Amino acid sequence: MGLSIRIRGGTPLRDEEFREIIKEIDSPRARYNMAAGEAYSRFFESLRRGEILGTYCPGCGLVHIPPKIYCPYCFRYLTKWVRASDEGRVVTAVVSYLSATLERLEKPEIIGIIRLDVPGYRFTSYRFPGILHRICGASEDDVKSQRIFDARVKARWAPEDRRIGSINDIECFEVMWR
Amino acid sequence: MGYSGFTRSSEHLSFREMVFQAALKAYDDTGDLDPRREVDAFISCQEDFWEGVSISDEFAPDQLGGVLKPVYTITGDGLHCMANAYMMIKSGVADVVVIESHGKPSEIASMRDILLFTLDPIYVRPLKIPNPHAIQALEARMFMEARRISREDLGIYVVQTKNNGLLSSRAPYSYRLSLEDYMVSEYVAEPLTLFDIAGYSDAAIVAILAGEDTARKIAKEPVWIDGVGWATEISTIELRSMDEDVSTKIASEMSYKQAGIDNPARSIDAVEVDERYSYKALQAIEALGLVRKDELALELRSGGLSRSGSTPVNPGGGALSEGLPLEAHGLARLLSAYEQLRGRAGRAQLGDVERIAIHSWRGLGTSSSVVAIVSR
Amino acid sequence: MSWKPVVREIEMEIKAYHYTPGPLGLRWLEALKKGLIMAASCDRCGYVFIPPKIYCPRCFSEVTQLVEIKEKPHLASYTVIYKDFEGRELEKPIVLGLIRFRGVAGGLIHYIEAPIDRITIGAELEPVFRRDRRGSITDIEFFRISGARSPND
Amino acid sequence: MKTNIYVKSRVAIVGAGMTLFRRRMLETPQELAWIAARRALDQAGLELRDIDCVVSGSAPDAFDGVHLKGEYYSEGAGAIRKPHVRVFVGGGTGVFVPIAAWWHVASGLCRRVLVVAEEKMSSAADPHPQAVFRHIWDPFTEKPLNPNLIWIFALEMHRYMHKCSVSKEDIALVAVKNKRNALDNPYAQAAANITVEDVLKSELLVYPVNRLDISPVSDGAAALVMVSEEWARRLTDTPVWVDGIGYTLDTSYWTNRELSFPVYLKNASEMAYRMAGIDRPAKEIDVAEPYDPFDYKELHHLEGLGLVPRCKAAEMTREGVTQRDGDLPICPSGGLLGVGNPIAAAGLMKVAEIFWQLRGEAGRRQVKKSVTTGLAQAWGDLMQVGTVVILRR
Repeated sequence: MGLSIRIRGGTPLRDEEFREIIKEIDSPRARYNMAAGEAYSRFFESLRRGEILGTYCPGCGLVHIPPKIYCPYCFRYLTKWVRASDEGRVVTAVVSYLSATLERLEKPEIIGIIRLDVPGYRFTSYRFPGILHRICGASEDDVKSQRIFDARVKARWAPEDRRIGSINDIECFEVMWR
Repeated sequence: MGYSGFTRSSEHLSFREMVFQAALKAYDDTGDLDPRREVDAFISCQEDFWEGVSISDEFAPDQLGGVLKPVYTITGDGLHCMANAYMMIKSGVADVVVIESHGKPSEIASMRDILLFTLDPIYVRPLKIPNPHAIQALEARMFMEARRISREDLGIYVVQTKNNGLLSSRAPYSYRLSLEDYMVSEYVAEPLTLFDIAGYSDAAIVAILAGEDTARKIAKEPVWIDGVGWATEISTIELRSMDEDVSTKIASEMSYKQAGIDNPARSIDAVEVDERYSYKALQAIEALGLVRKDELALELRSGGLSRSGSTPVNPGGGALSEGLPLEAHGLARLLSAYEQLRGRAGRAQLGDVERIAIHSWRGLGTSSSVVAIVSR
Repeated sequence: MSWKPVVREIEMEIKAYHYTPGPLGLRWLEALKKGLIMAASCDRCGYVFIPPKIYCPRCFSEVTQLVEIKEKPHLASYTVIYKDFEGRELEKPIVLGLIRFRGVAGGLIHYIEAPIDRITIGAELEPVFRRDRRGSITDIEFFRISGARSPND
Repeated sequence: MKTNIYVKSRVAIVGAGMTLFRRRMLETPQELAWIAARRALDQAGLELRDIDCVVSGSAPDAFDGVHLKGEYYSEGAGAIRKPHVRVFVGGGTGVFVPIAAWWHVASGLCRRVLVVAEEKMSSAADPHPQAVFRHIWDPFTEKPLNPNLIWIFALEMHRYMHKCSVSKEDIALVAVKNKRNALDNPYAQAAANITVEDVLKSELLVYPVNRLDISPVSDGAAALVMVSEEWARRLTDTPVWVDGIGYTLDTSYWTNRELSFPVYLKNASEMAYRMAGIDRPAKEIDVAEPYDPFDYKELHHLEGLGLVPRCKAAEMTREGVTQRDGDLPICPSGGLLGVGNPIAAAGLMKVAEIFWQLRGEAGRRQVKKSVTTGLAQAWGDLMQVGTVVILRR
């Protein structure tokens, strides 16, 4: 008894065919205990204290946030830690209607890149201390009208007893409309 | 070259910081090379599920000094990176190439699942084998039966390499082992005992390759690559020859052709082979053409492969003493050869060594190997 | 200012992977579900091999045929597993084998159920199928030495 | 950075092949790789035994669902008792595989190389292949924010729209063009006749990104045969030469840099132009396939490639310059938006398309003007890598 099949450029499957077809299903565990390292450990410790730390590179004058113990542009060991303000400007922002696994959110989230002020230091519009975070105190229309670009924002910190040393110790960056 | 680690765990350093440390030392070892101005390309050898990050090549450039430069990742052993750097230099597209490989297996909390995750999802993985090492035990048995290698022969190799490992400065699994200890040890997956399987270690290794003229300028004593070869036998385990290490045989023939070697036993002074499973070292020695098929046990017992033998194998110990740093293993072999050839192997230093063959495999379930010939 | 190293639990998982077996693999698993172990047969060079795929590992041309394997399976290699990966002793040693068929390239990796002293390379085997099958390699529960009645028969 | 090299021996493509691009395929990753490899060998008139090296590429293992995925699918890519290496630069992989194959041949170590790129995203079925993108972020500073992949594109797209005052309507024109071009591509998954209106009214996912701004999730594979100059002349009288290769990776810290212009792509393309001896790309490149996983990316990349002045790509698209009958046809294949996006295979599909266009073998997709120099480009990682090849007949 022989069985034979024809192969064109591959065998597409419709949605329900894929569900019913004989196949194997597996959920391998991929768990890690990852070391944050010196730069991030000190960064998270500072977040728990309600501060934002970065590392300064004398070679290019940049303050790296999130901090690194090496400068990507000068390849130097960075040992000078500086404290950034928890205020800054919106570099870009979007309105997300989807969760991380693409389910619709009841309430949309505004996400942005925040360019943080570091008192005593200036940066080009090209390379600057910028972090990804949630933005609050702005409407969908503020984003769609692009009013939110360059808006001033200030970190809204989680209450001290709920801070664990994580990026989420900052709940969001609140827009300070003048 | 430069490295950091060979420790069983490294909580105080992220992998990026470990690679940065290794890179600092490597650049220092090469006349204080400035990666931002004097390096043409960078290659990283890593795998997503070892790293815990998908698209892990994203995190390769910064700590090497490769930002906004030609940087790419090969999912392979560190010696695959070396082979590609070799081709880039030979083709003229680059002159100075930095290669990096690292492993932090201590951070992997579900290692058994990750190892099973390499197996064929339709025909092998559903068996949910309680110990993935069993796959290699199937090969060990066929090799040992075909070459009439006894458990004691295997023990002689393990004892030899463990004792060599006592001479190494980076051997977290180093201790004196007697043949009696080995012979009474319990089987994990017969014929493999715990002594036959390397433990894991965290390490980052960086090497710098350059074309001949530049190499002479930037390095006090460059080590030359006379040839490099790599091969994959076949993905399907069941279709492999199982007793002969075909991928190492093809890889070594490729590297010998480039190096102009027709009698390896005579022209190779020492060998650094993959011993993450003890029997793999013996398979590799045969496939490298250093010992004839039926003389393996004999050569082993006569001490021909020992530090004082005609072709010392892993004179400063291998993975069984250093631990297995995952994809960085090949560069660990290169590191040992590099130190031997520059007379900087410390207590493990052999007498006059001109030319060393280095070998690495890609581990459980795979049939890919790389061989390189390096010389002074 | 000294600092305490932070270590975070990170997972890199999705809920589940679904692996389709390919056109020929599908036919093979359907036959297995009926208790039949087949092999792929290359249209061009006649290479007969297992596990099946739509290309020939020898001549790399298209393979569209499955054929019945007439030969009995035999044991090409085996290992007795005493400890699991974490080093814990298994309550009962488990035997994993590489099973081949004369005249067929490749083979199957599967469990062997037999007294350890009766397991030898080359021993003739027979598959023991589960009652309820779903078209998977695990439809075979294990292989045993052919002719031997296993205790639960 | 010294990469202005004197090319000792030229390297040519003599064959290309690919599978259908579909949301779900029955074939295993090995079998997808084989279908593409077999077709490339057939067009080159070669058998696997004629191949001396294999270079493959595939994006994250988490899609096909096999660790050390390169070891798993390599058999189907022809790596049976042969040298094989898998390269991986995220979305840039597809165009990087021929770059790595270039030095396999130019170094003299290999003469006839099988170049294969594969991706089977449908294996990551539950909840959805996009869930794999939860694991591409910095595990400490970004992952805890629970980002979805579209965030990063939307952030870059909005920055680009703001800096270059480009409208969503202009950007939607790219999706309309590419999906229509794909109607003439037999492998296409998402070919369609749509309007700008359709794009703007499609489901809003992460403003400013709507559903029809994005290329689909796909399974698929593509392959080439690349050979030395001597073998190119022996095998065909219309070899296509790989005259320029270029690639650059930017910092992992994508939130610390200006996103409206891809500097890494400027570096990568200049590396390739220097090698190919091209000083005025906008004039000397006849046809191009920039990477278009999202429609705005085609505009963003045209500017990074120097094929169009900064912030002018939208205007040129409006004027029809980039249509198949325009002065600078862009994505005649239908692009990722129209043909599909099995990541690594999508990038190599673009190289195959330029190969077929330069040989006049693109059938109904053949661009109107006569073409001798073409460019294919891929992009990937965290807004971070540019990979460029320049082909010439």
